Amino acid sequence: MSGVAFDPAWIVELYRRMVRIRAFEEKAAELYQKGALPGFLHSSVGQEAVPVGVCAWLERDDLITSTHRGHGHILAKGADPARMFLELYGSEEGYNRGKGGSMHIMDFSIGVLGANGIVGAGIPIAAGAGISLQNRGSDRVVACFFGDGAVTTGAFHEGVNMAAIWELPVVFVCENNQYAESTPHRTVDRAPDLTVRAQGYGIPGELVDGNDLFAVLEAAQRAVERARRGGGPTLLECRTYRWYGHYIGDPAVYRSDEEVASWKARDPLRRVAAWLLEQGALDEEGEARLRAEVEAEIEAAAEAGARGRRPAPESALEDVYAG
Amino acid sequence: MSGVAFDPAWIVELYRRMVRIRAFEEKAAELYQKGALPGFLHSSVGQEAVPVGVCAWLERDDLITSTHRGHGHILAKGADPARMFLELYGSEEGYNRGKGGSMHIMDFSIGVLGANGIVGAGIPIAAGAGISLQNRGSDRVVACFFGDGAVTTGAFHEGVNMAAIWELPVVFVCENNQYAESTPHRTVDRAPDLTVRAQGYGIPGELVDGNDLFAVLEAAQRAVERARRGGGPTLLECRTYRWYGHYIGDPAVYRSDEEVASWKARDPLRRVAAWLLEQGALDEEGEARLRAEVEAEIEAAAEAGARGRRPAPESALEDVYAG
Amino acid sequence: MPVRELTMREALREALAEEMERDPSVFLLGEDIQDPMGGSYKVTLGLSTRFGTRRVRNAPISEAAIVGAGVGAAVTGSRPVVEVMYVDFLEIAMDQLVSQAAKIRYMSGGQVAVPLTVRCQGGPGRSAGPQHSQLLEAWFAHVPGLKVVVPSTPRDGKALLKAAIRDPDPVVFFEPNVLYNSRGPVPDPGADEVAPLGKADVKRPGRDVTVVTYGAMVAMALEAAERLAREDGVEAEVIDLRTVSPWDRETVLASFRKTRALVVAHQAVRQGGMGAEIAATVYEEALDEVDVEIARVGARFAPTPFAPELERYVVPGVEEIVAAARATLERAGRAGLLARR
Amino acid sequence: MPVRELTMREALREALAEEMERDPSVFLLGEDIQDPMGGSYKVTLGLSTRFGTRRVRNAPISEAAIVGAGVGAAVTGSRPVVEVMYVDFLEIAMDQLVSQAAKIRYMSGGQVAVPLTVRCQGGPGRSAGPQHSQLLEAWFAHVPGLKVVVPSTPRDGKALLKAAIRDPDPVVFFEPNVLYNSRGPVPDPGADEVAPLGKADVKRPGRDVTVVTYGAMVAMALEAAERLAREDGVEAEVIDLRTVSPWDRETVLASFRKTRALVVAHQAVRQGGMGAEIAATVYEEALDEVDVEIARVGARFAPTPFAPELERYVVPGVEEIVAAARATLERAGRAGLLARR
Ligand SMILES: Cc1ncc(C[n+]2csc(CCOP(=O)(O)OP(=O)(O)O)c2C)c(N)n1
Ligand SMILES: Cc1ncc(C[n+]2csc(CCOP(=O)(O)OP(=O)(O)O)c2C)c(N)n1
Ligand SMILES: [Mg+2]
Ligand SMILES: [Mg+2]
Repeated sequence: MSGVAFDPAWIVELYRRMVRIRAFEEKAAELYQKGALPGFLHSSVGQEAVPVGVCAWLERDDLITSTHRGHGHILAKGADPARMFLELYGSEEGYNRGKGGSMHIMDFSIGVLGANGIVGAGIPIAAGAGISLQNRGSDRVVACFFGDGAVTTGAFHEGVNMAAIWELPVVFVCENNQYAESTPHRTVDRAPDLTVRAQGYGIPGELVDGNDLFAVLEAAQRAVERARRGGGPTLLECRTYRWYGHYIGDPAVYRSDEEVASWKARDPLRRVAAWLLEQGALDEEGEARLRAEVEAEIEAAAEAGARGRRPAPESALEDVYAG
Repeated sequence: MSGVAFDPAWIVELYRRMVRIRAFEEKAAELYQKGALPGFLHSSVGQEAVPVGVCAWLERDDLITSTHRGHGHILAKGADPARMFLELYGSEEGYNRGKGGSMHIMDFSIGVLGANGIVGAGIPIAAGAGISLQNRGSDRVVACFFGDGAVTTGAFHEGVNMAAIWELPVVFVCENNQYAESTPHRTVDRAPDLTVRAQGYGIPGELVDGNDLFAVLEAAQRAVERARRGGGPTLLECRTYRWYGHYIGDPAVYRSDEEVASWKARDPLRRVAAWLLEQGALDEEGEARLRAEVEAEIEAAAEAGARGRRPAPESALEDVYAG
Repeated sequence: MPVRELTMREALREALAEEMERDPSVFLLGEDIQDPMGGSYKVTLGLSTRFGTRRVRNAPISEAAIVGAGVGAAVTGSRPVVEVMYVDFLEIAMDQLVSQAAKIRYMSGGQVAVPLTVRCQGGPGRSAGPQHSQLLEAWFAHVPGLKVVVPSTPRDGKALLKAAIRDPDPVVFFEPNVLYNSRGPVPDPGADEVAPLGKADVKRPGRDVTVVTYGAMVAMALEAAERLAREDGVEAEVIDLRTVSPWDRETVLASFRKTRALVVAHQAVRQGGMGAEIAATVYEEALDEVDVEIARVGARFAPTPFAPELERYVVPGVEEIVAAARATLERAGRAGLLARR
Repeated sequence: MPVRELTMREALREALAEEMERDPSVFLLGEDIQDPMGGSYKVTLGLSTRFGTRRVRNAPISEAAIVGAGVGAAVTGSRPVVEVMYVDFLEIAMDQLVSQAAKIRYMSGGQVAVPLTVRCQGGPGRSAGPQHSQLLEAWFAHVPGLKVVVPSTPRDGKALLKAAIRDPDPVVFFEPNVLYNSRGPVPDPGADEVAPLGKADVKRPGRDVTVVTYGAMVAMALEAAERLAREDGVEAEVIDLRTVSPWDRETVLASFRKTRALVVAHQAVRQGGMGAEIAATVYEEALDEVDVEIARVGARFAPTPFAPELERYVVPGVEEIVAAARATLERAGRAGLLARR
């Protein structure tokens, strides 16, 4: 674990974001298991260091694309947990007016181009956003999140290649949590890691410990800065793990308890907390207070979600066309 | 130029196949320019060493998939030029009963699974044929031909990856003739060559001089044998050049006369002929006789094509379903 | 013949197992279909353990290559049954399905058959949101060379899936997700029941109005028929198309000639849906003989939204079938029938 | 206003150039569209030289990413005009078109617009074979969120393409290949003519029978109308839909109420084609008022074969429109009209 060069006060803020994601996901899972939320729910508990470490370098008007497992990315980019809960409940006041749900949360006002229910689909979309930025001479960048499962899609290949040949300002962030649903990544991909694939596209690649916020911060900083100054895309593979099954309710019979335990032992939150304690940036009481604050915030957000106005049925016919 | 280990008599036979492809393509171009053939025509003149060098190692019951520029592959696999011309004319007696045309010639009796009008589409099809072979424990193999343009398709990525992870008996043969229509390959692919991509799939790759029959033979032998003995797929990149434009009639304004001339100077036929003369396997008279024989054969095939029975219009409704 | 009660899921699983047992060239290919997962919806549970991981292959997320490999295997002596996890994801494999599978036999001049089955589940009703709720059978009915099958009961599910696997042509086999847990009688394995493709099934006879539908909407049509009988004394005939393309014109027209009122119902989007084709055909065939009253029931013109009340507003159900049947009879001047209400 | 004679190709090129001039956020993306090639069919010739290679980008053969990049650019302030070389190749990009472009605005609850234009050419008539001749507009009409435009004249081509580019929604713009060299009057550039999307155009007025069509078949319908006038004294009204989805019911119904006989014609496959939707709608709307006679003209149920005589057998043309119009009038008991033959 590195990180000595980082300002501890800033790391406290990043830690808060990680705690916020964890708390959001745990609350959502609780509500879902109680039957309060319709549809599906994919939890990112265990993967918090990746979105927080990458989005740490993004401004409000930088952009991200996300996935079916998108709550972490979207919160890390600065979304309002209450409007997210409202959407999970299907409320008219949710981010998507109840039309999208968990898998499609979007907030264009802060550059969240969308969670996406189609594996890999965000990758060409991120490339296209990169074209917009490049054509208007902007120094904004796009962070494109996707799972290990997306790596075998045609969309990955076409999208990354397109970004590579035109040196588009995109940071491709693979969250390799080892599984696509039940399928272990090593059974569907013989490359030792994505840096080999990056070579195939003629772009830089890095293999990163995705459970180590500092490792993610360092690699993401290089990649974001490269994209910002016109140096083109980077492919980051962040190795991590999802603590829950594929969806909330998935018994995850395809993996062993030991495997899960070994990854829980490497809890990305605990690592950062330990560093902050070590640095004296937080004491135990301060850490507990931070957690309590965030939990209260999420509790309030969830309650706001539950109280949201239900959509009028006829509103289902709105927003099909803009003109 | 290597090739010393090859039996000159066999090379004479392979040379004959190269000459046959050249003669077929020249005759077809002539007829097309006269307006005798409907549809489009893509010529493989200049690329003859690749299909002949690869198919040299295939038996009748080995399989190939081909492309829009497929005459060479199909002839190299042993197809009947007369039935090919019949198809180019759209005759009922053509390989496809006049329903396919140049871009879709198939001959399942000799393992030609089809030319294909969709760039990249043959690649997953070849993988699937490989599954058939693997599942029935056959030692047959599939040679999958595609152009440099196919490398940027999602189908390439998905198909090669699938063959790689299951070690399917497929030899992937990229005929890199430098252009996809007007697009220079180097402008859409930053990889120095396909061996880098092969690494990404965890399979062997070789860069081959596609205008040198012996280089193709050597690389293809390794790849075909590997596939036959269960060693899985190989990715060959054969660098070559098409002498004509993308289609017959394309003025090919996107490339220089010098470039074309430099590649014509490396005529794959002339190289083999020189070797055969050097080895004493053919003298100049014998070479001229061989050419004359093949040209007469192709002339006869073209005439047969022109005389073919026209299809009955109602036959257009046959062959939609098998049952 | 002896029957048991099975769920749709179990019935489909039996069909796969029996066909794999019968014919060693049958194999399965799809995402997450191996044990212990046994498929996202558990249809293939146990099959990789029983038949091995070469005949039940866990694919990478590569829908184009999954269907494409199915095509390549089908033209080389295998009978692949490939699984695409959601109807929506077929969009990724459309080239392989439409420009390859559907056309290879034709393009080859009849040299080869393409005995490929593409299994696929989906549809609305579970708040799965716009990208996981589409029903796209109308697209495939517009493609010569494909067959399209949608079962509505466990018994049909088994017998139709067996037929699809044995069929020499590419069949897109749509499994309505909401039916996986539905139960019904299924003949014993020994019966080897195979349903003919292209034949509709009259799921309820009736004399007053014909309801043509398929898939998840068959149960709704039967419920609607019960209500019409109870509340209006109207006897609806419910026809389950089972094969959506080529569809069984004879059965539909015969029923219509009897009832002279028709409701075509599906949960797919109304505009451009199968209802348009069926309605247009019946008008064309029957208009000169009888007064024609037809109502089309289909989803309103919007993607399928997430919130349950929105989804229910867009996607039709029992209510809409009942209302359409009544409107049809009223327009036919047979409101008298309804007077019994 | 002053007009010149231009080909369809030139008219489309002018539309692109004028919109790029007008709005710096418009850019082009597609295979082989840069100079010196200027597009497989030369529509974009000169544009990369004039506007630079960032605004006219030569894409790799990556249809999914071409459309996907268009989606990403469209939701971030650009107005991309992407080109997919053949209608058939849209199959590769269906996820991006149908599950992304068409649904993002909706899924977002109206946060964003998707001003994407997907240009695409194709269709039958050139012995291009089964994989390069399809017409798939009916698929897209079944997808809420998309608009579908097909021009039939140079003037419409220019004015509709400009409208498509300015439209805030994703538009699939189908250019019939056989029309690229067709000539017609086009107003001078200064006119900045923009045709409204969703409005049909009566290309020939007539009182006896209505022919609804679009694209390459408009010229055939006009020729058919001439023949009907000459040989039968029948005056056909020819309606060019121009926008296939959402289509202009008002214009079609108004014409039908006048003529009371309708032919819906397209070269796409008849089963599941737009003709089914239009015919079913007209029956539904007009059946109670007047006797309805409708004939659907569309391709027979087979892929489009290569040999010219086979292709001509499968794909309808002038003959089939004339025959359908006559049959309609005969069935309508207005054979008297035809007696003048
Ligand atoms: C194109 C496509 N195929 C299949 C699915 C079904 N599916 C949803 S998530 C998922 C696994 C994705 O794995 P990965 O990309 O590693 O992301 P993770 O779930 O691990 O975060 C699959 C197969 C889908 N949504 N889209
Ligand atoms: C998916 C797809 N996109 C585009 C085309 C149009 N097209 C036909 S051939 C071709 C170029 C192919 O280049 P390459 O693969 O290098 O083969 P070559 O023509 O050089 O033999 C293109 C773009 C197509 N047929 N299929
Ligand atoms: Mg994963
Ligand atoms: Mg090439």
